[in-house]
Amino acid sequence: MIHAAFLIPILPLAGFAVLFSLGRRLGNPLAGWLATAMVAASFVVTVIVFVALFQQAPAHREFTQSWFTWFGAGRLRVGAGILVDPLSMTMAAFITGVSSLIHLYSIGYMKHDEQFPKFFTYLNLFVFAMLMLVLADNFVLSFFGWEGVGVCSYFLIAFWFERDEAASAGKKAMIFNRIGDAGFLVALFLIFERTGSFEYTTVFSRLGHVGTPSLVAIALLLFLGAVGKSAQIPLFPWLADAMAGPTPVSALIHAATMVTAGVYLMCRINPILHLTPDAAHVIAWVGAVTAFVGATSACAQNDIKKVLAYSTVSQLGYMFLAAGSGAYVAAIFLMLTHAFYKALLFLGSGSVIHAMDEDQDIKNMGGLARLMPITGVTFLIGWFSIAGVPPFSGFWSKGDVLQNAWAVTPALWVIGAVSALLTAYYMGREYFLVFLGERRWTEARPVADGHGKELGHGLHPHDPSWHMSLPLVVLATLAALGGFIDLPFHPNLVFLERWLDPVVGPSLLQTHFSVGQEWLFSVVDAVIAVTGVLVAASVWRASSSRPALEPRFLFMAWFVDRGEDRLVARTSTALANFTATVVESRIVDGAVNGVADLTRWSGERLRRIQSGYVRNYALGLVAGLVVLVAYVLVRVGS
Amino acid sequence: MGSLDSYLPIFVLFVLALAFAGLSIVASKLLAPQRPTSAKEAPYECGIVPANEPPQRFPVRFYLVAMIFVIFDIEVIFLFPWAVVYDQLGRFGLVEVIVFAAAAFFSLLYLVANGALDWGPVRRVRPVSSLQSRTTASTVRRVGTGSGEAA
Amino acid sequence: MTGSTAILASMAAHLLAAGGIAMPRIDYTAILPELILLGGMLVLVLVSSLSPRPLPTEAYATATVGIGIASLVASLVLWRDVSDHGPFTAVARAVNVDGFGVLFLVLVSCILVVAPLLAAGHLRREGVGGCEYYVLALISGSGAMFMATANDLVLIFLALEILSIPLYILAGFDHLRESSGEAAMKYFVLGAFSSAIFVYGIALTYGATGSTNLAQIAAFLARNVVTSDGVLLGGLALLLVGFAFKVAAVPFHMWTPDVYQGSPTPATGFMASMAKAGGFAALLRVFVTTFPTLRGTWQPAIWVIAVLTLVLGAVVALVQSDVKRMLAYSSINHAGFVLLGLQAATARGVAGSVFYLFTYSFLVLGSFAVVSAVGGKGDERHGLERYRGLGRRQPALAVTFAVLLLAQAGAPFTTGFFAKFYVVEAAVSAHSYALAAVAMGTAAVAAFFYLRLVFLMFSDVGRTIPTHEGAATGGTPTDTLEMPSAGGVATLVAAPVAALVEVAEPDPAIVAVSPWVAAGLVLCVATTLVFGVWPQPLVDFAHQATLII
Amino acid sequence: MSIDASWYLTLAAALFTIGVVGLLVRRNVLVMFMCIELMLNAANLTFVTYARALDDVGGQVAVFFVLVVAAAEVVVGLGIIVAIFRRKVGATADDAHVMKG
Repeated sequence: MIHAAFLIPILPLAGFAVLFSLGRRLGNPLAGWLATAMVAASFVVTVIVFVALFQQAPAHREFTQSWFTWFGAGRLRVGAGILVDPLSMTMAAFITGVSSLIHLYSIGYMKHDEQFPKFFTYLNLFVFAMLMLVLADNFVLSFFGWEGVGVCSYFLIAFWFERDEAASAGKKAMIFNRIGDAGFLVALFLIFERTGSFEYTTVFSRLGHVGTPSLVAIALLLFLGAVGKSAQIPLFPWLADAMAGPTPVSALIHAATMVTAGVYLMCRINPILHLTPDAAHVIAWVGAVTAFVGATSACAQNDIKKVLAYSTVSQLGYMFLAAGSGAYVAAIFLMLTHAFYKALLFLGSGSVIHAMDEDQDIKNMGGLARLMPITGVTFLIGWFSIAGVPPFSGFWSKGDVLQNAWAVTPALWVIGAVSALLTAYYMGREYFLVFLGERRWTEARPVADGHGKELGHGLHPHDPSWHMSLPLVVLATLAALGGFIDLPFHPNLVFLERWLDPVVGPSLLQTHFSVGQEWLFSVVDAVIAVTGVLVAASVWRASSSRPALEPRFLFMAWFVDRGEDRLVARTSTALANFTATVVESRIVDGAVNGVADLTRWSGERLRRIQSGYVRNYALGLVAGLVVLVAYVLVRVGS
Repeated sequence: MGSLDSYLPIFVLFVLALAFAGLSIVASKLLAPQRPTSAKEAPYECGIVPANEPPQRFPVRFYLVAMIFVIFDIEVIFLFPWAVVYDQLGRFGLVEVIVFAAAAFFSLLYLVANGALDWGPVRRVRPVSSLQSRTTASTVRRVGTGSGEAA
Repeated sequence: MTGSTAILASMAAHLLAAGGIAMPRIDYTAILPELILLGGMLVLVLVSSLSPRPLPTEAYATATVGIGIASLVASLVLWRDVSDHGPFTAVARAVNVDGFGVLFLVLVSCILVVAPLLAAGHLRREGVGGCEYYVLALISGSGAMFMATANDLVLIFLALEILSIPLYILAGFDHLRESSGEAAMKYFVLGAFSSAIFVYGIALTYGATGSTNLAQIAAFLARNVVTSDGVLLGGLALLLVGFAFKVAAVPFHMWTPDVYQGSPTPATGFMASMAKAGGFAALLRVFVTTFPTLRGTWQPAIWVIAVLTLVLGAVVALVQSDVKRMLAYSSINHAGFVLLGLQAATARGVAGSVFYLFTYSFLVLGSFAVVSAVGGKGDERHGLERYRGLGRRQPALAVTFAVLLLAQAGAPFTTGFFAKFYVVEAAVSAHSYALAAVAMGTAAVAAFFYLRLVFLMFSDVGRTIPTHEGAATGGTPTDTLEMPSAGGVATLVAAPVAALVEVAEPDPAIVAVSPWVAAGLVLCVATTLVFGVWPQPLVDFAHQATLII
Repeated sequence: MSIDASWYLTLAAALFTIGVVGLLVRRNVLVMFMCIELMLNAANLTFVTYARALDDVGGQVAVFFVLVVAAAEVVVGLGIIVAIFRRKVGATADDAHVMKG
């Protein structure tokens, strides 16, 4: 059954092909159903392959399925094939699973959009690219998927490109990602140069022959790629802006899947990181700082989605903290649970936005829990999960991360723990402002929709249709129970760790805590989470405005965006201006124009040879002939 | 020197022919009376006074037939060597030459069907796209197999 | 007639080789693809002669596509034969059935499948339907096949003529246009001239080596060290002129722009792909496998010709304002790239050239088909300005053209990129660094004029062309995309075709695209993109072909 | 005196050159075409000469093919010329230069 693995990416691709050519004809909602069916079918195949893989002995849980040689030249051979191992199948399973739910949700969410089929076309293409990224058996194919998800992300952020903010957010995402991609690309060249191969298994088997400086360079360059894609410091501002895209996109791409690609990459190259502890430390520290910055920024946001965006940045930071600490299982564990609860929170916020007629300001909400019970309850579960309240999933996964951070250095643990407290707090703030407290909206007030049109009717918030509710419920269940796939306390309960062991086992940093210590960590985590929740409750239960707690520098996310704008963007603009006015126009332009003019001039000259007279053409032919024969005869003579 | 010997009869024949032609002209100049009249100066046209000037250009049809002649004429080149060794080639040669003839015949059929061989002052080569009047029967008739109706 | 000469050629070549009259044995399966084309051609002639009323041009197009597919199948069977049992010679060693030759059989068959589709619409529009275009194309195709498989200089000459003479007629095919006649005259006079030079070259080579059989010539040259025989080298020079004329290499290219511009557009596309395929096939075989010992002499000559071809093609294309003429110069530039592989004279170089020809054939066929459609009735509106705003009027057509042009420019994810990559790589690995650099430079220049056309198509000015201001465009882009074809669209393949089809010309600015042309274009674009993303099968094909030599 | 192969070869070369030069200097398409025929026949003469010198029948057979090809070219050439001259009376090759550049 493992051989069916090729179907996993092919099905969404087929969906894309059909939608691309016939999408408009299928229309609304058939196009959406087709897309959903394709991804769901892919999920089914994934589960089948997953089970088949599970039935193998742990040592034999690695299969390479080579499809064909993609292209080659000289000793370079780039194949297209997939690597089926516990890591890739875990990724594939949650990607297809979460994607199926979000596709289903989108059928309802995008119901009134004119570009309905196009949305699903992109969505299917995205799933295909994402699956290629995680399933590829070599770096180049992964990079293909990496670029593919980037492009889809660009298309989908800028989906409503008539809105300025969406269009510029799309561009911003593209630019930030390109910076990271450049690192990835250079890393690719280095890898090939040093190992002569692109295939994961071959590359990892030849690491012994590669010097440490090269390995550090490769690791850090790949990490640069991950920083761009996964919105880490300093390349995170794009993620907040990316919220201009449709909410299902935020849920799928900018929370559950694409942004975790960087974490996946770090886990995939664990043999390299294992050999380069210094690079790993850099990763861990960047992750920790990002976790803190993201969490603090989330505390002061008023846009329901931006809170979640910064929260995602923060959570991704945790994942890198884990990967950098050598705790790849913890990273993957957090990635999975995060996918569940963050997708849940985003979809919930989407329902709220729908209900509030496109208003996203949490200061204008309140008291929705009673009107939207399903959304309210599932959002609550999401909040508890992310906050780390036991026994919800976040408690287990974040606990795992923090514990491993402690093993590296307690300083990392402190940063992580503070961020965890903040996490519980800012999500509480959001929950209270949106679902509880007084209604700060009026039913009668005329509301403007996203296009600035005045809508006549008032607000009647209610739970959405079943397409949208069902994914909420499923995700809430997963968010609540997802933590049980990897419980501490007893070696028999660490299911995920044992499952991933063949891939990351040799590189795992072995930390041995006694059961007592494990309990201690758990209790501390629980206390932190509950404290955060309680603080949020005490502050935000009754009031909706506490300027002291929402400082401007946090609202502006530590001014990173503006700082980068000033420092990098303006400097480079100035430099570019200088180049444009002085270097470009005087020197480069001069040269280029000179060459262009010369080319054009010689073209004009040469075309005159073409007189139109057949005799002249024959003369040209004879002239060539004479020169040739003369040359030959000279050679004979010599 | 031996190789030139074989050319001697040809050379002799050549000289004889030249001598005879030259001799005839010279003899006629010398012997014939020279009394020109306008009737005698006129171009010879079977004794009839020319009614009008000959047309300056030949109709296209003329060239067409000439071209068709050339191409069918040259096909015969291949029949000569074939005929020489016909016996040795046996059935293989027969098959090949039938294929050859069939190809040539199909070409002829095409020409006939498109009216390339319709000779006459009025009719023109019809454009390929306006062959409304053509039928199987008419083509067969032109080829001449249905000789009964040909008249 | 020409067909039968080809058959007889093999017969006589046998006599020639045997010296006496031995019972000739002809392996008909070895030349089955050619026989299919010629037989099919004869059937078309017969049917058109005897049919009670003129058949629609589409009927002939369908038949030709069928014949092309049949010969494709036969070629592939031969390919399997060759891969399993190795190459062999047939028909008294006049025909070489090896991977290299069979690959070109496949290519020619493919061209004959695509070209009729692309021509049908044009022929109907211009009122020159009938069997002639297809019959001539089939004869020409068989000539190209014989050129690629010929193992005898005399057969190469015959094949060259069988390839060329129908092309002369195709150039002058549209008797209503003056430029068509002019093109035919120029092509014919210069073509016949170069053929005469070529055949004189054969005669000299024959005199110097005592044979016209390529294998025997090679064997003779291997036995005797002939580096300073004036007759032989002179013959070689004349042969090179003949080939260089056929493939439009500078300075033997001068017919190209005029002929490409004047010929009916589908004929241009056909001759560009077919003449280059046939010409280069024979050129590569003769120079690389027959005269390797004289490499020291001909490689520098090819080097110079390649540089001239690359530069002149790109530079003069830059200043053209007529799209057909621009594409003609660009085809000269492409010929220069193919020469890169020949100059390298290595297995890798030949494989690169073969790959280039394979991909280029589809690009040029498709490009000229688009030009034909845009040219409109009369086939005369080929100015650059005509393309302004095409992306808005007919997005599907514009995107198709853009893909084909970008591929010609060598953009990644198209076959054009890998084609250029492999020949340049071959040149580099043969240490022809300067030549590779020149090639890259001209590719940059060439990219400019391709991109200019692409930008022009998608520039926003002028939803209608100036002369028809105020007239409704007959559809926004989405309307055009949605225009259904008559038969209804059910399959994946049919959808892009339907997107391209433009049934009538509701507005003068909208050009008609028949379903036939649309299908052909989809084939061209599909090959370009599929093998552009996944070139390996084609690369392997080309490499195998070359290694089997 | 002895007439060996080189005489014929020289004659052929001369004929060939006359053909080339003729094509370059004449404007009448028909005459240009005759020059091409001259070149083809020069090649034929070369073939026959070498065939005799090498005592090989192959060269003579080649002449057959060249003759046939020449005939085919004549026909196509005449066809094209006729097609052009129906449009323009008394045209020369130089009249056809609409396309240039």
